[in-house]
Amino acid sequence: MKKLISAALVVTMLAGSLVGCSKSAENTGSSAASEVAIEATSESTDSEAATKEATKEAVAWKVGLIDPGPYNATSGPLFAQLELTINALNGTFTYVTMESNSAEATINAVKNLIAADVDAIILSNQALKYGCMAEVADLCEESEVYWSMFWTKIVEGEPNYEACMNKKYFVSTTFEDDVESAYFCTSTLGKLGVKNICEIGFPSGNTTGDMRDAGINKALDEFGMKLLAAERDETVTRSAEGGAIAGSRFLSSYPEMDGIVVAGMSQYVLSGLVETLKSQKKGIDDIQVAAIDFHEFQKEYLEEGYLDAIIGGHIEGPTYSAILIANRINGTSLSEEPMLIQDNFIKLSSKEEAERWDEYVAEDGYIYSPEEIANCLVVNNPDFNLEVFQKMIDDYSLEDIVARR
Amino acid sequence: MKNKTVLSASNICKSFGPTKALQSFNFELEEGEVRGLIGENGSGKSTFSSILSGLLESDTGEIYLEDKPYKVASSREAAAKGIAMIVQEIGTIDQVSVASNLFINREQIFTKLGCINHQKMQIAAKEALEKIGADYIDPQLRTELLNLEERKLIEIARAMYFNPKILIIDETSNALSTKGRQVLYQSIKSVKERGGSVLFITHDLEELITVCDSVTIMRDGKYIETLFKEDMQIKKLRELMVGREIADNFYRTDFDSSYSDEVIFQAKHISSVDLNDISLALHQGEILGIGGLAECGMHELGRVLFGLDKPDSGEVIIRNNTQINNPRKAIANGIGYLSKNRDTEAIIIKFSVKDNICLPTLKKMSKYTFIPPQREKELSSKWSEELSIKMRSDEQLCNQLSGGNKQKVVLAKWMGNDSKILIMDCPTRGIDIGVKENIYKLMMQFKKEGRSVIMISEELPELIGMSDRMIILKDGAAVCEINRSPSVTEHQIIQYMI
Amino acid sequence: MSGFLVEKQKGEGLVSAAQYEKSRRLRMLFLDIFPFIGLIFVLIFFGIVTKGGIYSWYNVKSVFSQSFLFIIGGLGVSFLLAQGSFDLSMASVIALSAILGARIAPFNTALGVFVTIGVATLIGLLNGLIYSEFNLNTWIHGLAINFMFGGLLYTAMGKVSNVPVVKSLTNLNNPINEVAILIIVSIIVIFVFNYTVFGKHCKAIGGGVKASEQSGVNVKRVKMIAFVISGFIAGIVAVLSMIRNGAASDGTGNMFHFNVMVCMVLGGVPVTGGTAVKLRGIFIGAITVTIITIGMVSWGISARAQELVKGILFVAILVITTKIRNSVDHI
Amino acid sequence: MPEDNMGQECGIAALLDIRGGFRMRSKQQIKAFIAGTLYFIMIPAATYLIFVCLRPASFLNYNSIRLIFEQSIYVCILAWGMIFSMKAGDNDLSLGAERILGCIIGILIAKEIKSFVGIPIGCIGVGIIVGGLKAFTNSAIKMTSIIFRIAYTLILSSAGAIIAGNKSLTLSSKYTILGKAPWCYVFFIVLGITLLVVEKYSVFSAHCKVLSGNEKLAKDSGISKEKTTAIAIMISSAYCAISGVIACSFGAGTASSTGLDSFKLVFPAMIAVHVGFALEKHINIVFGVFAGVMITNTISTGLISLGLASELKDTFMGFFLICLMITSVVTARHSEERARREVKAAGKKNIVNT
Repeated sequence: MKKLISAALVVTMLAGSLVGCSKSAENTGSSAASEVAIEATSESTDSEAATKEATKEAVAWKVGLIDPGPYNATSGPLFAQLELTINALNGTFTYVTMESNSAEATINAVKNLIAADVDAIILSNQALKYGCMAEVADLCEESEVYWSMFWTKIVEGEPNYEACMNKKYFVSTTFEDDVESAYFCTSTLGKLGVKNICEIGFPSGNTTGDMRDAGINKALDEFGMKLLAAERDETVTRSAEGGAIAGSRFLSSYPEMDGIVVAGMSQYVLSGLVETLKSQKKGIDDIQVAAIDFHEFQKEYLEEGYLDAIIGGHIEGPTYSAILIANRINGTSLSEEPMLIQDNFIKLSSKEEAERWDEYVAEDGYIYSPEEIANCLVVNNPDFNLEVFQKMIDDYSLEDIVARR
Repeated sequence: MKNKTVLSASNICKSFGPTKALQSFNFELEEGEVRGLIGENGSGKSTFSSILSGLLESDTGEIYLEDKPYKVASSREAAAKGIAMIVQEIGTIDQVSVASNLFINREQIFTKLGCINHQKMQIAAKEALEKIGADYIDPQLRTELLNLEERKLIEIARAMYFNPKILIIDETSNALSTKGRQVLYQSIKSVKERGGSVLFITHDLEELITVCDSVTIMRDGKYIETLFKEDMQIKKLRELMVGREIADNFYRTDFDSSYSDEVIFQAKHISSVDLNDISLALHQGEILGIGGLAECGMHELGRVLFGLDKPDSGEVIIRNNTQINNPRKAIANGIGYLSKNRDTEAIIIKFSVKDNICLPTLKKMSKYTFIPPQREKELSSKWSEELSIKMRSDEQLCNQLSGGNKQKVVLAKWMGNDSKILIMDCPTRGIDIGVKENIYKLMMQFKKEGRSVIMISEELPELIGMSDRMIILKDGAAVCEINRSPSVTEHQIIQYMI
Repeated sequence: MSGFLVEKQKGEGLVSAAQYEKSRRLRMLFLDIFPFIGLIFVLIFFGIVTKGGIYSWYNVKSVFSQSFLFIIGGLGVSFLLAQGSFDLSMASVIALSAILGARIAPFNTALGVFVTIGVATLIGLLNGLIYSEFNLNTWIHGLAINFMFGGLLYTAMGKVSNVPVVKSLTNLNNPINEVAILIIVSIIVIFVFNYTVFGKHCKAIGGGVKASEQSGVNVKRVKMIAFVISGFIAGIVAVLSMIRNGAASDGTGNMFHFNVMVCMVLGGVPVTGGTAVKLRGIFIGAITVTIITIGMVSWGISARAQELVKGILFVAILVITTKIRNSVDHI
Repeated sequence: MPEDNMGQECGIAALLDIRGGFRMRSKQQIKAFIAGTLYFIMIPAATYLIFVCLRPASFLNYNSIRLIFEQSIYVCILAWGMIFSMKAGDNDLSLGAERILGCIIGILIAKEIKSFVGIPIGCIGVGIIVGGLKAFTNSAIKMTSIIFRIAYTLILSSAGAIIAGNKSLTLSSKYTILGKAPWCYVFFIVLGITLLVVEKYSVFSAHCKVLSGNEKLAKDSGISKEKTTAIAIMISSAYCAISGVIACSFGAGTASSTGLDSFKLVFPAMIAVHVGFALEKHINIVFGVFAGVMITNTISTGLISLGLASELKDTFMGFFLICLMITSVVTARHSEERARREVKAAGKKNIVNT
């Protein structure tokens, strides 16, 4: 009997959720339609109304994106902001899924987007990760599609740099100072007197990962700490369950461990990790944790003391790229050269800061309002230029966000 | 005085394809009677018993159990109605305990709140085993720890536990040693004493006479005769068993069993699980018949001769002193083999006639590994015409052909490979009269062309009718060799077989 | 169209022999042509919904370039398909061999290529041994092997997330070469599959192991060679994907075995093997799948629904064809 | 349904019987029993010992054992569920995707109704529905080819991705009680005993054994394959659901999987079941499976602590599975041959005797 009831319940739930997401799929024209996204677009629609008469001549354009998968505290706000931005810039967007995590799949995704005749493509760091940047560059070049990347650093002298920088249709890539970010986390631990740390991080060799390791090592030397072990298996570090397993493996094989650095992918692993700490009655004062990339429950964790510092909020990059692309398409490009933009992290080390982040970003779902974005089109706002843009990038910080509201 | 009838079956018919296993078979069994059931291979004994125990379903006819119409779908139902059967092959499972083996699909008896009470079950098992006097077997043991005989005893116990009205024993005894047999006879007695009846199927006539009150003889799936205690003599039984009439005789008529003395194929001292120390020599242009009871090892011999099974000792040698130890070698040396399981082993049922015919010859017809399609076409059309195979086109799949045509395809495939020696295992099993005739004709033609045939057959008339020389096997050993002559009769041969 | 066939099956009991034969023929016919129908249907359907958007030279190219590898992979396993089995270990075989190859290529390109193909072939050989000696459940055994070598990938890569491929290889990356290779491989495979002893023996094994053994097929060897071939071609696929992606990583060939399987099913290749295995199925299947993907993207369907649609198509076709096949065979 | 909860008091009965039955057993069996227990204890212990020797500092403490055990729980439950269906010859690889789908829906429900109850509702609900679906299609299509399982996997995982949409699949600690210390143990013990009872005392499992032992015999004695396999599938789904509950509570969330990734979840369980089969002679499969899970988990933990790439555990598992399967095949062949010879031997014996 009980089963019957629960079964019935599930059926309804199932139907409900299906209907739910299909609906949202309709009204954003994409599957990537979280509650946040819905808000964002509803916002954006009236903002468009507001900006429309101002932007008579703003060209309509279409952006291709790769489906980020289920919501998480890092990609969720990022795509929410991005969708809003694109709408505000009088653009539309379409998503594809990658069949698998491979270069092949990335290239196919790009091809399919081009086939869906988009004017621009904004990629995350897939191209970098799977080492197919040159191919993507060629693809976009030959089919005359503008493209940008975020979370992707390309360094002069690398083959990737040559592959992209001399291309006409490569607009920009945005990246963060990852040495700094990792250094921030590790040194925080060091300041708290941690001696033996374990790391959850990217597989070695990944450019971002390497930079973060550099940052960690820097702090290690500085504070005389020791790195006991690192879990880099992506099948583990990409799920909450994995976080829990990694955590308990650390605990079981390194009783002396008193600090954990999550050098990325906190959005997946952190909750699992914290759960394990909780169930082991550890973590509040005997084990310190610092993490890169924001997490849904960072506020609670900071409050309860399981988490001591978290750095992330680097969700503005693609927005900048979108602005650059939009201006190019409108024939008022800010710079003919491809731009390498280093954007800012946001550091949270107290509950209060976390609350402000949640209040201003996670809940409202944007860091730049549609009006602000619309004003970044030269056609709308003739005195918008590279300097203004650069300033906008440099100013990005929690205070800045708060101040602009 | 006449006891009342327990079981009566009237004109039961059952046919598998063209072969009629039972034709309007009538049978009556009296209370407290131990009835033997004998007959040659394929005379329908097992078919009938399987129908009684619900493993098969009869095409027509009624069965009455104590004047109530009797129809069952599974051995479980049969048992519920009071008919239990002990079969030839092993009916136990290794991984579970003796007790659970005793009560397969009867666990419900011991369930309380849906849980089996193993104590109860084991006690019951103990009873069951004591009943047949095999209480030295511990019902808690895993069955794989027991030897074959003990497993058989478990089956007997299983059959006996529910005090069956009728107990059917199908050639069980030859898996039992004396001790086991005692148990078996004991349980037969106890059934009898309880007023139940027993149907006892065996080839061992002495045993039959000692055990049974009466015996029914079957032939070609027909009821022949029922003899009672006093006039049950081995000789008489044998006479009644044989002498099956043939619709119209289309065997070879000549009796010149002439063949060249050149030995082209021979087996030397072959011993294996089923064979012990068999030697035979096949001459050019000879039809060598091999006969015996179904399980006498002749089929296994056929497989060994073709190199499918490896003998434990001894060797098979073809003319030019090459040893045959795998089918490929055999084929390369011009040997062809018609398996008795045609559909699964002799032809590929989902292949077209053409593909089947060409399969063994592919290597020969390929030039530089390339197989010209027209060559395949030629070959298949040549031989399908030669043997007048009935088909729409040679692209037709074999699973749509009749048994006879399938057999023709098999023959075509070996002739296409122009085999010098054919090993035919039950060449006419499940084949309608017409095709049978052509097959016999073909065999003769084969002989005339100076090729040789080894014909393994369960049907005596066929053996007598076709072969130049017969070797009769019993329990895996060659018991006699008979040359072709008009005087040879089934009676002679059956002596050796049983 | 499938609907009406299912109807036909329901009616089986009543129809007379003649009708029956007719309906049987009809089903056989259907089994032969439904992949084409499917392809045409897909073409037309997406043509309509995208208002002719998918009919472009660019799409022709991208259909080719996306189905290219699957076709070659499919041809590689075709001999196993004929035997009614499949090679589920391809994905990590490709990845491993590609990585090793890419690491060696800088010293000597030829050697790199050789190693890539060599490693794959060796693993194929190992598969073959297991398959022919113990014939385990091919699927599980394939998966197990897949795991075995998948686990080695990170170790094989050392300290990088992807191994860049030397210029001398990536320079070969142009459609002409790919077309050339496709044609060569296809011709060879088609020839071997249809016109040689080996090919026929593979089908024979698919039809029945015992029967083929008694007809002089060296079952063990044929099974073995089939796996070696699939390994060899997996190696070729690895080289090709190195050439076109400019890098080898643990992601190389990820899900490859699965995509090939989808192509095979949508191309109407029977799971059971035998003569019913037609190579054209692999081509058509691969193309159909690609067109569906592209079509759905340019139609702007919710991205994740695409997977679901594929899955449902997969099951539906699988069930229908299997059922029809059984109904045809059991006569 | 065999796994009904009135198994409870039968469960106690079972334990009693194990002791009670033990007294009256023959020497042979006491030996067997001891051997079994040793197997059960020794095999995981041996594996553990290896790592103790390698890194005594980290492994020689009660805590690490407990942690390994807690990781093992949900894998073990999954494996337990698979026992019967694998006996009936159906390697259900789609269970991983099924579990993920269950977790996704469970988490969404939990967030909907703001209570951890949502998780079991979701998981079990999905388990029942999907299980029923599988059972139905199984009896409809009459072929349990793995390719169908693969198809299921694809559909289930993509359905999961769609339903998840862009919602977050992370659970806040409020909802993760069921993964925590008391509860997961309760689940473990209850399910363990239930399974023990089902395995030992249910008619269904008896039939299952007959089916796996000798299909013809099963058919002749009127055991319906469809029914049995259907029940087996339902059981595997139910257990899969529970393991889902624990897994997503344990990890405070789940991630939707693409394509065939979810096989990774089923694989350790499958290996465990194979271990169980291998040990079946000596010890009840329920314990055997648990031993298997412990082995795999000890090793993957050990690899980390040795500073080896933890992906190597896949290599190990794959290798392990193949070895297990090969050995089982070989032993099967041997016993077959032995049986054949026995038959004839018996036959020959009686010639001598008569």
